[in-house]
Amino acid sequence: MVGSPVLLIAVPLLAAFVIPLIGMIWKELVRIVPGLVLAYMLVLSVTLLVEVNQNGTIVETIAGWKAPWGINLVYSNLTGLLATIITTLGFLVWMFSYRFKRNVDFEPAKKYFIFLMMLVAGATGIVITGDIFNQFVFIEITGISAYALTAFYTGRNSAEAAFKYLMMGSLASSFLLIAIAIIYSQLGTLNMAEIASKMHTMDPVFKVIALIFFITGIGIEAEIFPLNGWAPDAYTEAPGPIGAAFAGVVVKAGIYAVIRMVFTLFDIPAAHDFLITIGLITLIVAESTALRQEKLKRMLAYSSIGQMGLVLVAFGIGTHAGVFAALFLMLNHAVIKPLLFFSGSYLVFNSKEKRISEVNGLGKFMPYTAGLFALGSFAIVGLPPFAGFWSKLSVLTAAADEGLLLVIALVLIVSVIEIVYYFRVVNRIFFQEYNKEESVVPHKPRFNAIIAMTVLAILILVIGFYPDAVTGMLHSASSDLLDKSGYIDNVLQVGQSLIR
Amino acid sequence: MELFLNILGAIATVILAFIVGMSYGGIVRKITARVQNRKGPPWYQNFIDAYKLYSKTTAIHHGWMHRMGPAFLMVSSVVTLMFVPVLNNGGWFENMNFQGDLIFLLYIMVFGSLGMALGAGQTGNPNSAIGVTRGLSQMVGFEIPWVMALVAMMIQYKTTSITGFIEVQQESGTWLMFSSPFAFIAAVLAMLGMFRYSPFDIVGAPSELASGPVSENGGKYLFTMMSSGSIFTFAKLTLYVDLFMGGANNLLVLLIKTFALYMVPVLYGLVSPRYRTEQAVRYFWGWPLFFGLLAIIYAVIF
Amino acid sequence: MSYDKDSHKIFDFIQNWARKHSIWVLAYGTGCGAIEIPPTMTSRYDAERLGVRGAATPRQADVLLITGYLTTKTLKRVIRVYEQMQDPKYVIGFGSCTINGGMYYDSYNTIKVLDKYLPVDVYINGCMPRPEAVLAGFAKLQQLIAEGKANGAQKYKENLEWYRENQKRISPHWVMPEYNW
Amino acid sequence: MNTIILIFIIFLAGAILTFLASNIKGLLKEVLFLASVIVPVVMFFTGVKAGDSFNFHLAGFAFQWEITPLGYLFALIVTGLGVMAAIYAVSAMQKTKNLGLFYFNFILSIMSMLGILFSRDLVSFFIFWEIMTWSSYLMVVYQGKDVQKVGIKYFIFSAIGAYAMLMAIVMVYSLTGSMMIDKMIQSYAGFAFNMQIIIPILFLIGFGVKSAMMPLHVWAPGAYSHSPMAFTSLFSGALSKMGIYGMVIVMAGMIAYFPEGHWFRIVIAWLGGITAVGGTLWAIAQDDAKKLLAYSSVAQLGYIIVGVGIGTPLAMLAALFMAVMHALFKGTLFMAVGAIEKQTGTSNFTEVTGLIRKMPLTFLASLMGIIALAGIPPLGGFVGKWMLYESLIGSDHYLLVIVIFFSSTAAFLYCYKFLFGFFLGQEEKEWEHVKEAPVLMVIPMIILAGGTFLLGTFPGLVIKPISAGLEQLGYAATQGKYWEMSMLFNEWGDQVVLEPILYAIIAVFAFFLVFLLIKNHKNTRYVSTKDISTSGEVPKEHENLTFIQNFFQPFLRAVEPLMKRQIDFYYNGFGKGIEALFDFTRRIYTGNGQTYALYAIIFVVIFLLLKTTLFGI
Repeated sequence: MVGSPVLLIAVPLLAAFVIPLIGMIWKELVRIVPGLVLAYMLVLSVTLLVEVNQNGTIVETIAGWKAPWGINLVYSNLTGLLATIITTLGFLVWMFSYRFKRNVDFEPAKKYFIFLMMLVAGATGIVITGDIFNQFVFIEITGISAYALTAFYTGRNSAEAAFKYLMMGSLASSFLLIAIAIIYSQLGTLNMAEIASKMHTMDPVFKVIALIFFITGIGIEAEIFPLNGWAPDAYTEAPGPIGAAFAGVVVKAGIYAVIRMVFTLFDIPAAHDFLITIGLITLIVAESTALRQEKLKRMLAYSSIGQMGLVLVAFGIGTHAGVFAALFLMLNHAVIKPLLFFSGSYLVFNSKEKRISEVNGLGKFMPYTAGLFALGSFAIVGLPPFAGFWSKLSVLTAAADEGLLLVIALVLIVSVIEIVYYFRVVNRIFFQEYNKEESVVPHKPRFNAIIAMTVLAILILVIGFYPDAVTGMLHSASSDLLDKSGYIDNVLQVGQSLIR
Repeated sequence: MELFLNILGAIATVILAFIVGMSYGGIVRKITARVQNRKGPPWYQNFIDAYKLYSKTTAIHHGWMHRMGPAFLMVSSVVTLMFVPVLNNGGWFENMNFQGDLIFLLYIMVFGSLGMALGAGQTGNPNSAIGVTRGLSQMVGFEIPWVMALVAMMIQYKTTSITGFIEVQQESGTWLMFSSPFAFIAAVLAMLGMFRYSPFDIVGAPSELASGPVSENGGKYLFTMMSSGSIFTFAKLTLYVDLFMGGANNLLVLLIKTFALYMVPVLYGLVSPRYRTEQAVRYFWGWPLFFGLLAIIYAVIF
Repeated sequence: MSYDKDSHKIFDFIQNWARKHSIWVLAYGTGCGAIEIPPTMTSRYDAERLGVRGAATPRQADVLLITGYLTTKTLKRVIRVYEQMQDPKYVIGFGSCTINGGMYYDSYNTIKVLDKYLPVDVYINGCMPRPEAVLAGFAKLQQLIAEGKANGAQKYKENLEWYRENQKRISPHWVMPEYNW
Repeated sequence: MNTIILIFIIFLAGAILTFLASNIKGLLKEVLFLASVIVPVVMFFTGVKAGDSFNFHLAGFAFQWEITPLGYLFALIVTGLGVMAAIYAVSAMQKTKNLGLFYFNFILSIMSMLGILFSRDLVSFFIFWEIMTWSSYLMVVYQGKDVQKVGIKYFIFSAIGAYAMLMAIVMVYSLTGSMMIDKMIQSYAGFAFNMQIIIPILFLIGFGVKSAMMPLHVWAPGAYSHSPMAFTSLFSGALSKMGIYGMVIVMAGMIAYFPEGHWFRIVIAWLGGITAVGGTLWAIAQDDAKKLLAYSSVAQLGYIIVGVGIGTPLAMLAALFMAVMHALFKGTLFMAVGAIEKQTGTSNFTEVTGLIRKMPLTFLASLMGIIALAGIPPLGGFVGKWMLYESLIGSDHYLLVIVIFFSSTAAFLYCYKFLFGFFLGQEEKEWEHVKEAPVLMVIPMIILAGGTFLLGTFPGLVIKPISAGLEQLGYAATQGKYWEMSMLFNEWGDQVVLEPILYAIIAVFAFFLVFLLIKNHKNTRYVSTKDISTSGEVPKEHENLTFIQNFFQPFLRAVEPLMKRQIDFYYNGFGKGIEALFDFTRRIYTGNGQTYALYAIIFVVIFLLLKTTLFGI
């Protein structure tokens, strides 16, 4: 027993407050301690996941208050998986950004790691909490740290991006609050399980209104079109590793919140079709927009949005295969997109404009980083034998099972667009002449960054060559999501089933 | 023994073809002269020319391909001849024809020109290359109606062998030029290009290309080409006679038929100026093509 | 002809007979005499009945017909053409200009005596010689061939140095391939 | 351990090791490269026989790798040409930068092609297909010229094809619940009618792209001419055959359903015919040897598609025979171009002429390749063409015969252009220093050219494996005596088919050659190409009299109406339109926070207004 799920939230939050203090002892500790914390979280989440796999869902009550009265944390196959993804990525982001820029001095580093801690804590909280208001709080924590991180490079553009993000985030909060208020006024409870069990008693009109406000609110975090206007700016202006964290951590948490609403809380079947529609629109708009981007990170951001659209489509299919595919996509996206952001941020490290045209011929100078970027591109467009292929194939087979041929066709057409813009970049990196003076040697990645990227690359290859390494986990996670009554039982009968 | 006889027959066929082809060439010169109100050379003038060319020294060559070019041409002619049954009743002059030899012939007939073209190419003479490109272009032109005619015949009579066609004609008693007239017209129009008389003499074109592909060849090379051309002429004429005019039971009939057929391109040429290459190519894709299509439609319907 | 040293007499006879009756002419037609060639070849006089016929390139030709005056500028070309012809080959000097310069006897840029530069087998006199004269010239050439006396090419080969010297005097910048057969 | 999986492991390990060793000086990487190509091939020939299989499960899909007779046939092409091209590549690619990438992709291409041929399930088929695509794509962009234009075009078309195929695959999966090819073929007859049409069409798009079928061929000229020639021989010779292989498999599935002469088959056959004509005409217009051969490949694949489309046993036989032949002669020709490019630095006809005496062996190989390509007897190309004509006439496709004949006659034009442009014509002082290509480059060419000769004389050598493959597809009508279907063979039986003709040709040829030589060999001497009849003028050293510019201009003028419309033009227009459209969608993201907030509000309002319609409440 390493610890309980609550530590996944408590430790990083604590660390966030402690970091300034220990910075007074030794400046380097500011960089080291977050790593230790994240490593601990990683170990903890993995251990718990293994345990959940063997013994079933862990429901943790805070301060002895049983559900539905108290706040509780649910660490199931699904939430555990997502939490593990989040902590893993958090750890890798830390490793990558340990002295990401050599000249970053003590003060920004302190801020950076404080907010990173809060970001990870918030995201983990969104995923494992069992209380709807609590989730709102965690969304706020995540959001605030994300705004701050967006504005990390103090400049006009960063500030603007952060402000947009903040504005949209506030909007999201208001909508969420309205939704929560509606639900509380109708059902008198904030516990997700209890809401789910009582949902059929709710007035349908209020139910739908609540759902719409929920989806709008969380959709802003989950980058649903057209609520994702903040995302490209934020991804572009935030530091590279933070872009990776957004793509791997924040969005995943947002998506989780959406599907928890749709699958567990609300019993509206039409919501699935809604997910497919909105997912497809997100996918098409984002990918077609990505095709016309001139900045590398912005392109990656739109690609990320598109991927999330695809995830929503897969969830919208609603079958076990669909959910499995969606989770697989999320997992792969969480592995691949950070790799792209990591390597991409080194490719455009020295350039001010971060334009795609500036990566010409960099493969000659930084073959390893560029190679990893190419690997990530190959993987994300779904070329076998890399990770992305299997998730794409799962999505397609899941859709085919339901006879959604139009969806398949659209997804495949969009994939072609995806190929175009990724391969444009890969071509430029490797097969075009370096167009700057030879004296301007690009910035070489540091050792820790290389390790972080290599880990991700290895994961891509492992999943690509042996997808069975993760499919078991994903299958149990998707059963977990679809098992609504099981969730309700687990949480509400916590006294009887599990003594914790 | 049988093999020996076959070889003997083959040699006899070649000699016959050589003599007939050369004589036809001489007669054509005579006829041309008469049409132009001249006396003209004697009918055996081509033999004299051939012998003179043979007796000339051939002191130079431009490399191996150049040397082998005429040989390629000769091979093509002789092999073509080998596959054309000269007389109906078989025997010595039937040689090597087999079921489906028409397609084979189509290809072997081009083989020589290509080999010759390679030889001409190695001389490095620009005129030769220009002549070759013209010849190949024109070939693409006339092969289309020619093949259409053949395909129409194949459809109509369900055989791809020349002897098959002869048998068909012997059984029915009518010449195929009457029972499938459109195919015959298409084939004859294609023949105009095949024999390269005016207006399709764009390959040699003495006044502009200095005789084109052969411009670097004199003496024995030219002799080989000349005799292979004669053999080829005879082979082609015999092929036409076999296909459309019921073949021939004896040599005399063969000579009459082939000569009559030969007069078509010759007389047409006498009254025509020369085409430009693209005009020549397009010519074959006009009326000849139309007749070829008619032939196929006719064959499919009947 | 006595080119082929190992050939027999009867063979020679046939060869010469064939050569006599098949004369392929390469007409060097920039002199004013070229105008007399068409009537010679076409229906009025019909040289083809004698076996005389035009050739397109020197490789195929037997006779080089120099029709009239030869300028110093074109001499080089004519020599080149002659040297490219295959044995047996003959040269016919056509018109007075090839004999002694004719009306151009005092011209600074024509050559006067063709025989100094090329071995002429038959001269056809006249300015211009009429087609009848041309035919007579061909008949003379045929006669010489039949007798084996039209051996200008051999003469050229034997006295090549002398011919070259004369030729180089006219064309000072002499860049020609060697003549060695 | 199963030999099949071992082959793949060795390929993969070899690829990675070669890639890692590429920076080490010395011959290590070459040795590794050759070993990792040759060892698995040897294992394939010694340790594997038709019928061996390897099964496993991955990611919920059943995988089955099995060696079928048809796969074995195509594997012969892939391995044979692969080894030759590998040997050639070692010599040809010397002193090239970034060799590791080249070797890596080369090995992966061969591996993936073998994988395609072994796959009996659609998932691994698709996986290997995609590996093949991206490894060949990396080869196309390898030299870094025009990567954005050519490379992206290749990959877009490949992706369109692959995804069309993927769509068909998942449709098959949803209909049958299985990814097995055999299952698909068995249950095909039970599909709904629209599925019976859509699925083959989608497959056809996928395979059509790889086999450069009109109108999906536009990537081919650029891709073939931009990849290193050492790879292009494999690219055009073997890789494009994978499309044919796939088509054959799909056709086999449809064979039970579509009767002969069904419109679907005729459409495919006509697409092949149009491909053949278009490819040929465009090949004639090219001035670059690589482009010429690329278009020629398109045309040749058109013939094969015609055969597959017709789908009678004889037509299939012809198509497969031509596939083998095409691998042989097109491999030879691309290698020859590579050799010339290596020795002279250019592959443009207008720049290099008169190499025949400098590179006689290359010329010999090219000559044989060209004769085989043109389909002139006695080399192997003729046998394939013959069978194709016979099958077309036999199945009443008369107009197709004309089309094919037109194309193959017009092919003489570019055949001649190829030989003339490089080898014949004036010998230039500029190319005086040119030497024959290195021996390692010449040997593969000669071997492949010899292959065309062998198959022309003894077509039975490949007709046996082909007929075995056809029997697997369900053409059991003639009890294994496939040669009896064609009139060409039944005269002489299966082994010695064209021998008498060949002997006759050789005899006559030899006779006249001897005649020409013995009579005057003493007196005949070589004169240079400057010594030609040019109206008495002596060409100067620097004067190039070769006629090569606008070589077939009169012909092209004659066929101008056919060539006026280029399909490329429409694709480019479509691409531009799409980009413009996307530029419009891009403007949705205005970059203005207020707009984004407005979007959110509108989003809510719309859904609140439409809640009844959307959610049914």
